[in-house]
Amino acid sequence: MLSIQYFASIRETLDRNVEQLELPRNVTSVQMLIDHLLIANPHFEAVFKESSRSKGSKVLVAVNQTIVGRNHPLSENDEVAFFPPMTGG
Amino acid sequence: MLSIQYFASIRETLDRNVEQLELPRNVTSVQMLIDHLLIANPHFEAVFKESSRSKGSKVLVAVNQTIVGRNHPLSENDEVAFFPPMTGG
Amino acid sequence: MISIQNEDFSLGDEYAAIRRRAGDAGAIVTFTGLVREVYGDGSTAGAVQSLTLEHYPGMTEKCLKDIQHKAEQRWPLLATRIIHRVGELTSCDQIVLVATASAHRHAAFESAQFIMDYLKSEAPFWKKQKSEQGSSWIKSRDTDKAALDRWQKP
Amino acid sequence: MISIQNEDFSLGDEYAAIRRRAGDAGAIVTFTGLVREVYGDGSTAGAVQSLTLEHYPGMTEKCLKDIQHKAEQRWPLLATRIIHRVGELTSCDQIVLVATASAHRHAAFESAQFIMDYLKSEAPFWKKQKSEQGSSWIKSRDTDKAALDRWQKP
Repeated sequence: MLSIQYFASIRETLDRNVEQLELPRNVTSVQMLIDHLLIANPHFEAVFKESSRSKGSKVLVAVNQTIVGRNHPLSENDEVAFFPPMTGG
Repeated sequence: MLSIQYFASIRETLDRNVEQLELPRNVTSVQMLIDHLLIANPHFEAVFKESSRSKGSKVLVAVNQTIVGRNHPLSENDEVAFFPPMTGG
Repeated sequence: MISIQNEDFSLGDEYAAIRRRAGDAGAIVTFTGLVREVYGDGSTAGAVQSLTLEHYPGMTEKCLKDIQHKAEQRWPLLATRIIHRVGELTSCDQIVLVATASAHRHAAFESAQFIMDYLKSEAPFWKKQKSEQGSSWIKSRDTDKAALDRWQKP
Repeated sequence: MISIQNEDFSLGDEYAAIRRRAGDAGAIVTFTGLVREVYGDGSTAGAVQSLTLEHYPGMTEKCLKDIQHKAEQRWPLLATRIIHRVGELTSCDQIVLVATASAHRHAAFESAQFIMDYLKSEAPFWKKQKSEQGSSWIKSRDTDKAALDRWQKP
Protein backbone atom coordinates (compact mmCIF):
# COMPACT_ATOMS: atom_id res chain seq x y z
CA MET A 1 0.00 0.00 0.00
CA LEU A 2 1.14 3.49 -0.92
CA SER A 3 0.52 6.13 1.73
CA ILE A 4 -0.20 9.68 0.58
CA GLN A 5 -0.08 12.69 2.86
CA TYR A 6 -1.24 16.23 2.17
CA PHE A 7 -0.10 19.30 4.05
CA ALA A 8 -1.01 22.94 4.63
CA SER A 9 -3.08 24.70 1.92
CA ILE A 10 -3.19 21.50 -0.15
CA ARG A 11 -4.54 19.50 2.79
CA GLU A 12 -7.23 22.15 3.25
CA THR A 13 -8.18 22.41 -0.42
CA LEU A 14 -8.47 18.62 -0.78
CA ASP A 15 -10.02 18.27 2.66
CA ARG A 16 -7.90 15.22 3.48
CA ASN A 17 -4.58 14.71 5.22
CA VAL A 18 -3.72 11.10 4.54
CA GLU A 19 -4.93 8.21 2.40
CA GLN A 20 -3.83 4.69 1.58
CA LEU A 21 -3.76 3.54 -2.02
CA GLU A 22 -3.13 0.20 -3.69
CA LEU A 23 -0.56 1.24 -6.30
CA PRO A 24 -2.05 0.43 -9.75
CA ARG A 25 0.29 -1.55 -12.02
CA ASN A 26 0.52 1.19 -14.61
CA VAL A 27 1.48 3.88 -12.07
CA THR A 28 5.26 3.90 -11.83
CA SER A 29 6.17 7.55 -11.37
CA VAL A 30 5.05 10.59 -9.41
CA GLN A 31 3.53 12.16 -12.51
CA MET A 32 1.55 8.99 -13.20
CA LEU A 33 0.28 9.04 -9.62
CA ILE A 34 -0.85 12.64 -10.05
CA ASP A 35 -2.66 11.72 -13.28
CA HIS A 36 -4.27 8.76 -11.53
CA LEU A 37 -5.43 10.93 -8.60
CA LEU A 38 -6.92 13.48 -11.01
CA ILE A 39 -9.06 10.81 -12.72
CA ALA A 40 -10.20 9.33 -9.42
CA ASN A 41 -10.90 12.74 -7.85
CA PRO A 42 -11.77 15.42 -10.40
CA HIS A 43 -11.80 18.12 -7.72
CA PHE A 44 -8.03 17.56 -7.29
CA GLU A 45 -7.69 19.65 -10.41
CA ALA A 46 -7.68 22.85 -8.37
CA VAL A 47 -4.43 21.71 -6.78
CA PHE A 48 -2.62 19.69 -9.43
CA LYS A 49 -3.47 21.20 -12.81
CA GLU A 50 -0.74 23.66 -13.78
CA SER A 51 -3.28 25.80 -15.60
CA SER A 52 -5.69 26.07 -12.70
CA ARG A 53 -3.17 27.18 -10.12
CA SER A 54 -2.27 30.78 -9.42
CA LYS A 55 1.34 31.86 -9.73
CA GLY A 56 3.47 30.83 -6.76
CA SER A 57 1.23 28.02 -5.55
CA LYS A 58 3.61 25.31 -6.71
CA VAL A 59 3.02 21.76 -5.48
CA LEU A 60 6.08 19.99 -4.10
CA VAL A 61 6.31 16.22 -3.83
CA ALA A 62 8.31 14.14 -1.35
CA VAL A 63 8.80 10.41 -1.69
CA ASN A 64 9.97 8.72 1.48
CA GLN A 65 10.52 12.16 3.02
CA THR A 66 12.84 13.47 0.31
CA ILE A 67 11.71 16.09 -2.20
CA VAL A 68 11.74 14.65 -5.72
CA GLY A 69 10.81 15.60 -9.29
CA ARG A 70 7.73 14.50 -11.21
CA ASN A 71 9.66 11.71 -12.94
CA HIS A 72 10.72 10.04 -9.71
CA PRO A 73 9.82 6.31 -9.74
CA LEU A 74 7.28 4.92 -7.27
CA SER A 75 7.22 1.53 -5.56
CA GLU A 76 4.68 -0.20 -3.39
CA ASN A 77 4.89 0.97 0.24
CA ASP A 78 6.39 4.33 -0.66
CA GLU A 79 5.43 7.28 1.50
CA VAL A 80 4.32 10.11 -0.79
CA ALA A 81 3.54 13.65 0.34
CA PHE A 82 2.18 16.71 -1.47
CA PHE A 83 2.65 20.20 -0.07
CA PRO A 84 3.22 23.86 -0.99
CA PRO A 85 6.63 25.58 -0.71
CA MET A 86 7.80 25.72 2.89
CA THR A 87 7.43 28.81 5.06
CA GLY A 88 9.03 27.83 8.36
CA GLY A 89 11.69 29.60 10.39
CA MET B 1 49.24 71.16 27.90
CA LEU B 2 49.31 68.13 25.66
CA SER B 3 48.31 64.91 27.37
CA ILE B 4 49.90 61.69 26.14
CA GLN B 5 48.60 58.23 27.02
CA TYR B 6 50.24 54.88 26.40
CA PHE B 7 48.42 51.54 26.32
CA ALA B 8 49.07 47.80 26.45
CA SER B 9 52.53 46.58 25.38
CA ILE B 10 53.66 50.16 24.69
CA ARG B 11 52.63 51.26 28.17
CA GLU B 12 54.64 48.36 29.60
CA THR B 13 57.73 48.90 27.45
CA LEU B 14 57.86 52.63 28.27
CA ASP B 15 56.81 52.03 31.86
CA ARG B 16 54.40 54.95 31.84
CA ASN B 17 50.71 55.33 31.13
CA VAL B 18 50.19 59.05 30.94
CA GLU B 19 52.20 62.25 30.82
CA GLN B 20 51.62 65.94 30.35
CA LEU B 21 53.78 67.90 27.94
CA GLU B 22 54.08 71.58 27.12
CA LEU B 23 53.87 71.44 23.32
CA PRO B 24 57.13 72.90 21.93
CA ARG B 25 56.61 75.58 19.26
CA ASN B 26 58.31 73.56 16.55
CA VAL B 27 56.19 70.44 17.17
CA THR B 28 53.13 70.71 14.92
CA SER B 29 52.46 67.13 13.84
CA VAL B 30 52.32 63.62 15.26
CA GLN B 31 55.62 62.70 13.58
CA MET B 32 57.28 65.78 15.08
CA LEU B 33 55.98 64.76 18.51
CA ILE B 34 57.44 61.27 18.07
CA ASP B 35 60.80 62.77 17.06
CA HIS B 36 60.65 65.08 20.07
CA LEU B 37 59.87 62.20 22.44
CA LEU B 38 62.76 60.17 21.01
CA ILE B 39 65.24 62.94 21.74
CA ALA B 40 63.89 63.51 25.24
CA ASN B 41 63.71 59.77 26.05
CA PRO B 42 66.24 57.71 24.12
CA HIS B 43 64.74 54.44 25.43
CA PHE B 44 61.57 55.23 23.48
CA GLU B 45 63.49 53.99 20.48
CA ALA B 46 62.45 50.40 21.20
CA VAL B 47 58.86 51.42 20.58
CA PHE B 48 58.99 54.15 17.96
CA LYS B 49 61.94 53.40 15.68
CA GLU B 50 60.70 51.48 12.65
CA SER B 51 64.00 49.62 12.43
CA SER B 52 64.00 48.39 16.02
CA ARG B 53 60.49 46.95 16.04
CA SER B 54 59.65 43.40 15.15
CA LYS B 55 57.16 42.77 12.35
CA GLY B 56 53.57 43.27 13.39
CA SER B 57 54.26 45.49 16.38
CA LYS B 58 52.97 48.62 14.66
CA VAL B 59 52.34 51.71 16.78
CA LEU B 60 48.96 53.37 16.26
CA VAL B 61 48.29 56.98 17.22
CA ALA B 62 45.02 58.58 18.24
CA VAL B 63 44.51 62.31 18.57
CA ASN B 64 41.45 63.30 20.55
CA GLN B 65 40.34 59.64 20.50
CA THR B 66 40.43 59.24 16.72
CA ILE B 67 43.10 57.20 14.98
CA VAL B 68 45.22 59.43 12.73
CA GLY B 69 48.27 59.25 10.50
CA ARG B 70 51.77 60.54 11.31
CA ASN B 71 51.15 63.81 9.47
CA HIS B 72 48.13 64.75 11.56
CA PRO B 73 48.54 68.28 12.99
CA LEU B 74 48.79 68.81 16.75
CA SER B 75 47.45 71.65 18.84
CA GLU B 76 47.83 72.60 22.47
CA ASN B 77 45.47 70.64 24.73
CA ASP B 78 45.19 67.73 22.31
CA GLU B 79 44.80 64.26 23.81
CA VAL B 80 47.35 61.98 22.15
CA ALA B 81 47.55 58.23 22.62
CA PHE B 82 50.00 55.58 21.45
CA PHE B 83 49.03 51.90 21.34
CA PRO B 84 49.50 48.64 19.43
CA PRO B 85 46.85 47.21 17.07
CA MET B 86 43.65 46.33 18.92
CA THR B 87 42.85 42.79 20.03
CA GLY B 88 39.42 43.07 21.65
CA GLY B 89 36.28 41.09 21.02
CA MET C 1 20.67 18.59 18.96
CA ILE C 2 17.27 19.11 17.35
CA SER C 3 13.80 19.61 18.86
CA ILE C 4 10.39 20.09 17.29
CA GLN C 5 8.04 21.13 20.05
CA ASN C 6 4.87 22.94 21.00
CA GLU C 7 6.44 24.41 24.13
CA ASP C 8 8.28 27.70 24.28
CA PHE C 9 12.03 27.69 24.94
CA SER C 10 14.36 29.76 27.10
CA LEU C 11 17.22 31.30 25.15
CA GLY C 12 19.19 31.71 28.38
CA ASP C 13 18.88 28.01 29.22
CA GLU C 14 19.70 26.90 25.69
CA TYR C 15 22.73 29.18 25.58
CA ALA C 16 23.97 27.83 28.92
CA ALA C 17 23.58 24.27 27.61
CA ILE C 18 25.41 24.83 24.34
CA ARG C 19 28.16 26.73 26.17
CA ARG C 20 28.64 23.70 28.43
CA ARG C 21 28.53 21.21 25.56
CA ALA C 22 30.84 23.19 23.28
CA GLY C 23 33.88 23.01 25.55
CA ASP C 24 36.58 25.41 24.33
CA ALA C 25 34.35 27.65 22.20
CA GLY C 26 35.49 31.17 21.44
CA ALA C 27 32.24 32.18 19.73
CA ILE C 28 28.57 31.35 20.17
CA VAL C 29 25.92 32.75 17.84
CA THR C 30 22.19 32.47 18.46
CA PHE C 31 19.39 33.30 16.07
CA THR C 32 15.81 33.61 17.30
CA GLY C 33 12.86 34.01 14.97
CA LEU C 34 9.75 35.64 16.41
CA VAL C 35 6.14 36.04 15.33
CA ARG C 36 5.78 39.55 13.98
CA GLU C 37 2.71 41.67 14.54
CA VAL C 38 2.25 42.35 10.85
CA TYR C 39 3.47 40.18 7.99
CA GLY C 40 4.58 42.25 5.07
CA ASP C 41 3.98 39.71 2.34
CA GLY C 42 0.76 41.29 1.28
CA SER C 43 -1.28 38.16 1.85
CA THR C 44 -3.31 39.91 4.51
CA ALA C 45 -3.44 43.29 6.08
CA GLY C 46 -4.01 43.84 9.76
CA ALA C 47 -2.36 42.64 12.91
CA VAL C 48 -1.69 38.93 13.35
CA GLN C 49 -3.95 37.39 15.98
CA SER C 50 -2.35 34.00 15.77
CA LEU C 51 0.07 32.00 13.69
CA THR C 52 -0.32 28.25 13.29
CA LEU C 53 2.74 26.20 12.42
CA GLU C 54 2.11 22.88 10.67
CA HIS C 55 4.90 20.44 9.84
CA TYR C 56 5.52 17.00 8.36
CA PRO C 57 6.52 14.78 11.29
CA GLY C 58 9.38 12.51 10.37
CA MET C 59 10.52 14.46 7.34
CA THR C 60 11.06 17.55 9.48
CA GLU C 61 13.53 15.80 11.79
CA LYS C 62 15.29 14.12 8.86
CA CYS C 63 15.58 17.42 7.04
CA LEU C 64 16.94 19.36 10.02
CA LYS C 65 19.48 16.61 10.71
CA ASP C 66 20.63 16.84 7.09
CA ILE C 67 21.03 20.61 7.32
CA GLN C 68 22.89 20.34 10.62
CA HIS C 69 25.16 17.70 9.12
CA LYS C 70 25.89 19.86 6.06
CA ALA C 71 26.84 22.75 8.36
CA GLU C 72 29.14 20.53 10.42
CA GLN C 73 30.89 19.34 7.25
CA ARG C 74 31.46 22.89 6.14
CA TRP C 75 32.60 24.62 9.35
CA PRO C 76 34.50 23.38 12.44
CA LEU C 77 31.58 23.48 14.86
CA LEU C 78 31.80 22.47 18.50
CA ALA C 79 28.03 22.27 19.03
CA THR C 80 24.79 23.19 17.30
CA ARG C 81 21.22 23.49 18.53
CA ILE C 82 17.98 23.79 16.56
CA ILE C 83 14.53 24.23 18.10
CA HIS C 84 11.44 24.81 15.98
CA ARG C 85 8.02 25.24 17.50
CA VAL C 86 4.80 23.99 15.95
CA GLY C 87 1.14 24.53 16.78
CA GLU C 88 -0.60 27.78 17.55
CA LEU C 89 1.53 30.80 18.39
CA THR C 90 0.70 34.43 18.95
CA SER C 91 2.25 37.83 18.24
CA CYS C 92 5.84 38.19 19.60
CA ASP C 93 6.14 34.47 20.44
CA GLN C 94 9.41 32.71 19.72
CA ILE C 95 9.23 30.38 16.68
CA VAL C 96 12.72 29.09 16.04
CA LEU C 97 16.16 28.98 17.64
CA VAL C 98 19.44 28.17 15.93
CA ALA C 99 22.64 28.27 17.98
CA THR C 100 26.17 27.41 16.86
CA ALA C 101 29.47 27.31 18.75
CA SER C 102 32.95 27.36 17.24
CA ALA C 103 36.49 28.43 18.06
CA HIS C 104 36.16 31.52 15.88
CA ARG C 105 33.38 33.95 15.15
CA HIS C 106 33.35 33.55 11.39
CA ALA C 107 32.36 29.87 11.53
CA ALA C 108 29.72 30.49 14.19
CA PHE C 109 28.09 33.35 12.25
CA GLU C 110 28.22 31.70 8.85
CA SER C 111 26.93 28.33 10.01
CA ALA C 112 23.98 29.82 11.92
CA GLN C 113 23.01 31.80 8.84
CA PHE C 114 23.47 28.74 6.62
CA ILE C 115 21.23 26.62 8.86
CA MET C 116 18.52 29.29 8.89
CA ASP C 117 18.66 29.77 5.11
CA TYR C 118 18.29 26.04 4.48
CA LEU C 119 15.67 25.60 7.18
CA LYS C 120 13.54 28.33 5.57
CA SER C 121 13.63 26.72 2.13
CA GLU C 122 13.93 23.00 2.82
CA ALA C 123 12.37 22.09 6.15
CA PRO C 124 8.68 21.14 5.85
CA PHE C 125 7.00 23.79 7.99
CA TRP C 126 4.05 25.92 6.94
CA LYS C 127 2.66 29.05 8.58
CA LYS C 128 -0.96 30.07 8.58
CA GLN C 129 -1.91 33.42 10.00
CA LYS C 130 -5.19 34.58 11.43
CA SER C 131 -6.02 38.28 11.55
CA GLU C 132 -9.25 40.25 11.73
CA GLN C 133 -9.42 39.91 7.94
CA GLY C 134 -9.48 36.10 8.18
CA SER C 135 -7.04 33.24 7.80
CA SER C 136 -4.41 32.75 5.13
CA TRP C 137 -1.36 30.62 4.45
CA ILE C 138 1.82 32.68 4.35
CA LYS C 139 3.43 32.59 0.93
CA SER C 140 7.04 31.58 0.45
CA ARG C 141 9.35 34.40 -0.51
CA ASP C 142 11.68 34.42 -3.49
CA THR C 143 14.34 36.08 -1.35
CA ASP C 144 14.50 32.90 0.73
CA LYS C 145 15.38 30.86 -2.34
CA ALA C 146 17.89 33.53 -3.35
CA ALA C 147 19.52 33.29 0.07
CA LEU C 148 20.59 29.74 -0.75
CA ASP C 149 22.55 30.86 -3.79
CA ARG C 150 25.41 32.30 -1.77
CA TRP C 151 26.07 28.87 -0.21
CA GLN C 152 26.07 27.10 -3.55
CA LYS C 153 28.72 29.10 -5.34
CA PRO C 154 31.63 26.84 -6.31
CA MET D 1 22.94 50.51 24.19
CA ILE D 2 26.62 50.10 25.04
CA SER D 3 28.36 48.95 28.24
CA ILE D 4 32.02 48.58 29.15
CA GLN D 5 32.16 46.71 32.42
CA ASN D 6 34.13 44.43 34.71
CA GLU D 7 31.06 42.40 35.64
CA ASP D 8 29.85 39.34 33.80
CA PHE D 9 26.56 39.53 31.90
CA SER D 10 23.56 37.22 31.50
CA LEU D 11 22.75 36.45 27.89
CA GLY D 12 19.23 35.44 28.90
CA ASP D 13 18.60 38.80 30.60
CA GLU D 14 20.12 40.79 27.76
CA TYR D 15 18.08 38.88 25.19
CA ALA D 16 14.88 39.49 27.18
CA ALA D 17 15.70 43.20 27.33
CA ILE D 18 16.43 43.61 23.61
CA ARG D 19 13.33 41.58 22.76
CA ARG D 20 11.28 44.02 24.84
CA ARG D 21 12.98 47.10 23.39
CA ALA D 22 12.80 45.91 19.78
CA GLY D 23 9.01 45.81 19.54
CA ASP D 24 7.96 44.03 16.37
CA ALA D 25 11.20 42.18 15.69
CA GLY D 26 11.13 39.04 13.57
CA ALA D 27 14.79 38.18 14.13
CA ILE D 28 17.25 38.57 16.99
CA VAL D 29 20.90 37.55 16.64
CA THR D 30 23.32 37.36 19.54
CA PHE D 31 27.06 36.87 19.38
CA THR D 32 29.03 35.97 22.49
CA GLY D 33 32.83 35.90 22.56
CA LEU D 34 34.43 33.68 25.21
CA VAL D 35 37.92 33.24 26.64
CA ARG D 36 39.36 30.12 25.05
CA GLU D 37 41.54 27.68 26.92
CA VAL D 38 44.32 27.84 24.35
CA TYR D 39 45.02 30.72 22.00
CA GLY D 40 46.23 29.50 18.67
CA ASP D 41 48.15 32.57 17.61
CA GLY D 42 51.48 31.05 18.50
CA SER D 43 52.38 33.76 20.98
CA THR D 44 52.40 31.22 23.79
CA ALA D 45 51.77 27.56 24.19
CA GLY D 46 49.92 26.15 27.16
CA ALA D 47 46.54 26.68 28.70
CA VAL D 48 45.43 30.21 29.49
CA GLN D 49 45.34 30.88 33.21
CA SER D 50 43.96 34.36 32.85
CA LEU D 51 43.26 37.00 30.27
CA THR D 52 43.49 40.69 31.12
CA LEU D 53 41.52 43.15 29.02
CA GLU D 54 42.83 46.71 28.91
CA HIS D 55 41.02 49.54 27.13
CA TYR D 56 41.18 53.26 26.45
CA PRO D 57 38.34 54.78 28.50
CA GLY D 58 36.52 57.46 26.54
CA MET D 59 37.77 56.40 23.13
CA THR D 60 36.25 52.94 23.59
CA GLU D 61 32.75 54.29 24.14
CA LYS D 62 33.12 56.77 21.27
CA CYS D 63 34.34 54.06 18.97
CA LEU D 64 31.58 51.58 19.82
CA LYS D 65 28.95 54.30 19.37
CA ASP D 66 30.39 55.04 15.93
CA ILE D 67 30.26 51.36 14.96
CA GLN D 68 26.71 51.00 16.24
CA HIS D 69 25.70 54.11 14.32
CA LYS D 70 27.28 52.81 11.10
CA ALA D 71 25.34 49.54 11.49
CA GLU D 72 22.08 51.43 12.07
CA GLN D 73 22.66 53.47 8.92
CA ARG D 74 23.21 50.35 6.89
CA TRP D 75 20.45 48.01 8.10
CA PRO D 76 16.93 48.65 9.45
CA LEU D 77 17.65 47.71 13.06
CA LEU D 78 15.06 47.85 15.83
CA ALA D 79 17.60 47.57 18.67
CA THR D 80 21.27 46.82 19.25
CA ARG D 81 23.24 45.94 22.37
CA ILE D 82 27.00 45.83 22.90
CA ILE D 83 28.70 44.74 26.12
CA HIS D 84 32.47 44.41 26.39
CA ARG D 85 34.15 43.32 29.59
CA VAL D 86 37.50 44.63 30.81
CA GLY D 87 39.81 43.58 33.63
CA GLU D 88 40.94 40.10 34.54
CA LEU D 89 39.05 37.15 33.05
CA THR D 90 39.64 33.45 33.13
CA SER D 91 39.16 30.47 30.82
CA CYS D 92 35.60 30.12 29.44
CA ASP D 93 34.52 33.54 30.74
CA GLN D 94 32.34 35.70 28.54
CA ILE D 95 34.19 38.66 26.99
CA VAL D 96 31.82 40.37 24.61
CA LEU D 97 28.15 40.38 23.61
CA VAL D 98 26.66 41.86 20.47
CA ALA D 99 22.91 41.55 19.89
CA THR D 100 20.86 42.97 17.05
CA ALA D 101 17.12 42.90 16.34
CA SER D 102 15.42 43.51 13.01
CA ALA D 103 12.27 42.59 11.10
CA HIS D 104 14.18 40.08 8.98
CA ARG D 105 17.00 37.66 9.65
CA HIS D 106 19.38 38.94 7.00
CA ALA D 107 19.71 42.39 8.58
CA ALA D 108 20.11 40.92 12.08
CA PHE D 109 22.84 38.48 11.03
CA GLU D 110 24.76 40.89 8.84
CA SER D 111 24.71 43.76 11.31
CA ALA D 112 25.89 41.61 14.23
CA GLN D 113 28.78 40.33 12.12
CA PHE D 114 29.55 43.88 10.93
CA ILE D 115 29.65 45.21 14.50
CA MET D 116 31.95 42.37 15.64
CA ASP D 117 34.29 42.81 12.65
CA TYR D 118 34.64 46.54 13.31
CA LEU D 119 34.88 46.09 17.08
CA LYS D 120 37.79 43.65 16.61
CA SER D 121 39.77 46.03 14.41
CA GLU D 122 38.78 49.49 15.59
CA ALA D 123 37.78 49.46 19.25
CA PRO D 124 40.70 50.13 21.60
CA PHE D 125 40.85 46.91 23.61
CA TRP D 126 43.97 44.83 24.21
CA LYS D 127 44.27 41.31 25.57
CA LYS D 128 47.14 39.99 27.64
CA GLN D 129 47.21 36.33 28.49
CA LYS D 130 48.94 34.57 31.35
CA SER D 131 49.83 30.90 31.08
CA GLU D 132 52.35 28.67 32.82
CA GLN D 133 54.85 29.87 30.23
CA GLY D 134 54.42 33.48 31.34
CA SER D 135 52.55 36.57 30.17
CA SER D 136 52.22 37.92 26.68
CA TRP D 137 50.12 40.41 24.73
CA ILE D 138 47.96 38.72 22.14
CA LYS D 139 48.89 39.76 18.62
CA SER D 140 46.35 41.16 16.20
CA ARG D 141 45.46 38.84 13.37
CA ASP D 142 45.58 39.74 9.68
CA THR D 143 42.31 37.86 9.18
CA ASP D 144 40.58 40.46 11.35
CA LYS D 145 41.70 43.24 9.02
CA ALA D 146 40.66 41.11 6.06
CA ALA D 147 37.20 40.66 7.59
CA LEU D 148 36.58 44.39 7.14
CA ASP D 149 37.11 44.20 3.39
CA ARG D 150 33.76 42.58 2.72
CA TRP D 151 31.96 45.57 4.25
CA GLN D 152 33.93 48.09 2.23
CA LYS D 153 33.21 46.84 -1.26
CA PRO D 154 31.41 49.50 -3.26
